[in-house]
Amino acid sequence: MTAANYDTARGTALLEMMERIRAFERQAELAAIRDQLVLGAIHLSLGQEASAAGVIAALRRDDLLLSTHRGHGHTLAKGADPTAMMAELLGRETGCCGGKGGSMHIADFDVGMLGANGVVSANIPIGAGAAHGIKLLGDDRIVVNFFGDGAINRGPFLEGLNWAAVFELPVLFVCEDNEWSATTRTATMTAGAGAAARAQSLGLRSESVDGNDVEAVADLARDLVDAIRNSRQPAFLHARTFRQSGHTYFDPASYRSQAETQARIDADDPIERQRETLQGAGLAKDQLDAIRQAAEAEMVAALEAAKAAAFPPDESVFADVQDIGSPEREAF
Amino acid sequence: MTAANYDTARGTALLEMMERIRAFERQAELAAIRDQLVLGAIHLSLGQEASAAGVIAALRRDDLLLSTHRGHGHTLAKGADPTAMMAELLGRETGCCGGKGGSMHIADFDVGMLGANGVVSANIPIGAGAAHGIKLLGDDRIVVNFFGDGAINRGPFLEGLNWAAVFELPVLFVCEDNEWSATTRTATMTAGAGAAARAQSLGLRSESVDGNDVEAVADLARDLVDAIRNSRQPAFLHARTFRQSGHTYFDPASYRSQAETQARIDADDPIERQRETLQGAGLAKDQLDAIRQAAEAEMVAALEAAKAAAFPPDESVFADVQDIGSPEREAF
Amino acid sequence: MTRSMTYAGAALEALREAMQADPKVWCVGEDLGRGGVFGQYKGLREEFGELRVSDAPISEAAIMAAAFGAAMVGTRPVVEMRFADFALCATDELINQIAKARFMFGGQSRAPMVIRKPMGMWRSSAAQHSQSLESWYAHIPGLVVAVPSTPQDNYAMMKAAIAADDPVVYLEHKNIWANEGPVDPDETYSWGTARQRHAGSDLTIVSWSDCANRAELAAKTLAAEGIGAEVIDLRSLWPWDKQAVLDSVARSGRLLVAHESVAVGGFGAEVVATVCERLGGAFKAAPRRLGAPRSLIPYAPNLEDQLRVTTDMIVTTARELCQ
Amino acid sequence: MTRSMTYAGAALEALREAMQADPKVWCVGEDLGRGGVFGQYKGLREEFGELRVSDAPISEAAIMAAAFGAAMVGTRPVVEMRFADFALCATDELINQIAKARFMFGGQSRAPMVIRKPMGMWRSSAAQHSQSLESWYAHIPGLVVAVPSTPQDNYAMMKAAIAADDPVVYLEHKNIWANEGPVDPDETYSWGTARQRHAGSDLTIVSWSDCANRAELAAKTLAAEGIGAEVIDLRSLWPWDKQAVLDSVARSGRLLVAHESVAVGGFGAEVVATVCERLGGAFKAAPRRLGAPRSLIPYAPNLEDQLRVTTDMIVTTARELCQ
Ligand SMILES: Cc1ncc(C[n+]2csc(CCOP(=O)(O)OP(=O)(O)O)c2C)c(N)n1
Ligand SMILES: Cc1ncc(C[n+]2csc(CCOP(=O)(O)OP(=O)(O)O)c2C)c(N)n1
Ligand SMILES: [Mg+2]
Ligand SMILES: [Mg+2]
Repeated sequence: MTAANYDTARGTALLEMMERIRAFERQAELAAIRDQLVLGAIHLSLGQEASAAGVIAALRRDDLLLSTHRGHGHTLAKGADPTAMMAELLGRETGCCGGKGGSMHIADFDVGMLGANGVVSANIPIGAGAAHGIKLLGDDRIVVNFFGDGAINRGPFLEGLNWAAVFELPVLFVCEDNEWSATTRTATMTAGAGAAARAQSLGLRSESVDGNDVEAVADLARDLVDAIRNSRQPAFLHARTFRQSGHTYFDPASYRSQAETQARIDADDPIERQRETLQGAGLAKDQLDAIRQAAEAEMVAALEAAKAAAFPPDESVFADVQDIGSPEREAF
Repeated sequence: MTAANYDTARGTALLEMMERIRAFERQAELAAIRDQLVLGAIHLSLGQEASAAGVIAALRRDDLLLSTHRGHGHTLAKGADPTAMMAELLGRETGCCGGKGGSMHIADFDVGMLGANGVVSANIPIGAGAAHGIKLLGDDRIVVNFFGDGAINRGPFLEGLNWAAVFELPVLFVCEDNEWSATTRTATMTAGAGAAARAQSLGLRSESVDGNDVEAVADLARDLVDAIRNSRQPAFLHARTFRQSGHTYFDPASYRSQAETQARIDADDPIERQRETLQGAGLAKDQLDAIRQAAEAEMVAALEAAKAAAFPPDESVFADVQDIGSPEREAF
Repeated sequence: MTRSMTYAGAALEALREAMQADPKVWCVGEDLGRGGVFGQYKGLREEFGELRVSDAPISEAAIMAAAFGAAMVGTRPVVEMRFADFALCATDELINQIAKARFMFGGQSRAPMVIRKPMGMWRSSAAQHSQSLESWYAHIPGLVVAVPSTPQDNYAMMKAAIAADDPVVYLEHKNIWANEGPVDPDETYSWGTARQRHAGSDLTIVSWSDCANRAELAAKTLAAEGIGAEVIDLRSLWPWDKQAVLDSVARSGRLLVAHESVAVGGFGAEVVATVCERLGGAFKAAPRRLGAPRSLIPYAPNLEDQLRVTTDMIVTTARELCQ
Repeated sequence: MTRSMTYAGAALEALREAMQADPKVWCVGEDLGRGGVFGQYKGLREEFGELRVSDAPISEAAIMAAAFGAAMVGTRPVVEMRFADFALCATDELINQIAKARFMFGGQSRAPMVIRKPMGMWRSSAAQHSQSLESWYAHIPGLVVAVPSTPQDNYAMMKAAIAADDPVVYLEHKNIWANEGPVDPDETYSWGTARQRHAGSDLTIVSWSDCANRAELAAKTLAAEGIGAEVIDLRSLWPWDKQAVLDSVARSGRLLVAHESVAVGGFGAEVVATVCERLGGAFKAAPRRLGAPRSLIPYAPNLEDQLRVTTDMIVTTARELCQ
């Protein structure tokens, strides 16, 4: 049952974004497994779409975003073109990084997406620094900085959060807690009361949310983003979710019970939950299915376009290294 | 006024140790300034003697200790020979590290002192690791791991404490909070409620103490050390104190008010406080002065002996680098 | 008795035997309890338990530092860094602490550690998962640097690394985990001794890690053309087998060094410089290095290929040298 | 107009002028508000305020990373690492992030940063406060490496580093902060150009950083003996002035490279290897390197001296080369 003043337009938009993220990743998975066209590792965020969609819905286009190795959803939600993203996964010239980065380094500076990162936790202080830059430049943008539950055990978590709090920087840290760090249950290697408690001890306003409830995420994110934009103080959001897939697309996750995983998926999938919410708000199943079909069609087309694109020119491997002392083929 | 069951012997021993530490550092300062015999930087712990004396009094000789750049006090309290320590400061062959380490790398493995460290925060996870080794070996020793208030802003603080808690290691972390990080007031660069709150968020039992009250430190340390020895779980102690001197012996501390510093020293010197406590417990001023004189005499002799010692043989620079591929003078 | 093993399997077997022989040997790293990312620890958890085959939080600095602390009190850790690139998160720990402790403390401590860092280009892993930084570690006093290229060496050198009282930076190449080869457990390894991978007297090719495998292939091609290449696989970069290289170049008069890492500032420079210092102008041709251009490792496979030192390149350069 | 400045003062002046000219330039590091540990930032807090002359927590990783983040959004940070040794606490940030971002992101980002790392032996600072690791950075694609040796160069190169859109690892030598010399603010500097510190045609001495000052002194002594040494101060190691070195050695036929850092795997190897590759056997004598033995930097002054490359050693080796 949904409240009388329920915002159907927003709810629909959130579902659309989640469907697009999932459809993108399903196509990426096909590109990898069926087509064998993705050589590097890709990390899917199946089941975690709500935090990407919900948090980023609260941002302006000129706000900034940093992400992790599991960053397709964030990138798409920030407004990146799925064809350029897919082309990047396939290492093509038309990829958003010209085929040089791949999934783990996906970035689209035009929409304020400053990069995924292959090193766990590394983007935490970099994102704080982007906010530091904004403070120096004196404008009113803010930064959102995503990372996983495993990332809170590396030093940059502490250094980055302390930095943001000390310098009073406009950044929202979002810990997407999917319970897993590769093949390890994060809880077994993490002491204390968890991410939010750590953030609080570092002086940040710190909130937790059911990260599979996209409406709840969106509400809280709106509140936090407004507070950050006005106060220019950092905040922290702990979003509890679940990694439905293996760590990488080629990880069968044989270290955990398939039955339990399936039960979790059946009971608590963010997309199914939002479909129910919208049905409760009066949308017809057909309407919801149409959203899914549109998303799928978009991403099938993205994959087709990416496949048709050329590989980057060989010489581009010598471009964009540096201005001074740029490498040449005979440089050795 | 002291309680009826006051342990005069312990109180006297604590004063003796503090006097020895102070006398050692006064001689070290003379060696540096008057004699110009200490070339490298030394960091004095004047005013911080109580945490060294109080905590380490709770240890067994076979327990282990790690320290910082400001580590003379800890080393002495653990039982190191002041002559060998002074010789190390003077870079002599008889120094406890053969003249290779100096003040910032002082160590005496025979008494379980596994080293000062020139890199802030670096010893925190190393100390956790020493406790990890003890756990693997299966004996009942514990580790005490000292660091400053500035060290809680580096990543190894988080990683080391989480490590100790996750692996349930017998280690006591002691943050000696002297309010300063070199020329910077630590509070200006540290967010949140402080060291103890951070430790708590990482799952450690965490206590605070007036670090200039040596009896209070000793009481709490005894309690913590007993708990650690029995439970094999880590704990954290935040000892509030004050750095009476400059950061290094050649730092005039012109960035802070000399008057305020002096007022703090006059009001709250751990040695003066303990002298008062002991007078309250019935010891005569003469007895207390005799303790001081004995300490001074010991350290004057230590400096004299160190001065008389030879510099290490030149060839020792090629010793103790490594077994495999040990360097030779012609190795280049 | 000689058995066939993979490169990964040989190191696993060496580690298993070392753990059976000495209860002080243990290993630690992320995901080790499930066998490690590349299966290099498979079965060890079951055999030795979770204390001796320890998982770790994603805390590279603490993994390195804690293992060091445990080494100082007398255990013998094998430290898994997962990708050599991530080991950069523990650089202070390795360089400022582990490599220096014994010396700084005047010989009071030892750091008997094996620090495993899977290195090199592998399957479009891009700039943060592909690096070869062996020259960095060779430059750091206190460290031993192992760069095995075959199952045999990954067995014998792993055993030697675990037995060593020094910290050994142990760089396995990710691209050859599955390479099979004979392993004779009784073949001994002694640090700083190279292996001749191919005999020949027209030119000396020095290499290590996976590139040594390509150098051997190149030598076979060259032999068919009548060019005799002596291929020297250094196996360890510190110490390294100067004498084998000097003797070979003294015979052949021609030197080619080939490695996957960036040529500028690579260890190939050390080899060429050392030989030139010792042999002066006694060359039949100017020495040559083959290494990666000073660019970053890209994702797209065709771009990645631009940075590779291939068997063909070794053959071509060798031919040029012998003209 | 030429003025006399210290090495530290010259960089301070360059930084001040750059901050005056461009509000996007700022600096960050521990204790900067009080002028920095070596006084290299004296007066800047008073002139530019605490936002642009920022203190920092003891968080080297975050200092590096946050400055990088701020650089990506268009500011131009000057990052102070205090001692080059502590910069090892920020290695992932420098090597895996800063050096690679522009390339990995297909040219979308820039990291216009100056990363100051005071290096070298100074006053018995022992193993953790004395290192010279310039060869590491020269090996890393994406980085520019500056090693100024004089007040003039510390002025002009600091200006050039701040103006650069690349990350510049800026290695100042702690031992020469107080060295005085003339600074002509109009003398331009262009990356990868060496400075001839002494003319001569009997032998080429290549050096950089403080060692170049010793090489110049050595050349004066040698000149008095009738040995003409051309001293080439590289000033930057990436890019480096190959042409100047090759031209000089082509004339002199003798090469000596001298640097303070460890010889094994030092950048001297790159210089010698490059020259040998290009010039083959065209030497009058085998080239030589002078660098530290592969040992750790000790505390005792007499031990520290064992590792130094002194003016005398340069003179002696040069004489041997010219015999
Ligand atoms: C510094 C570092 N250590 C290890 C890895 C290997 N690794 C990649 S993802 C991952 C798990 C990360 O867990 P979490 O932060 O929870 O993110 P998730 O994968 O669950 O999204 C690990 C260990 C890495 N990329 N970087
Ligand atoms: C990683 C690192 N950064 C910076 C320094 C320089 N440094 C030496 S001591 C010090 C202040 C440390 O403050 P704190 O931890 O509170 O210890 P205290 O000096 O007050 O005892 C600094 C910044 C260092 N040694 N290591
Ligand atoms: Mg996770
Ligand atoms: Mg302090």
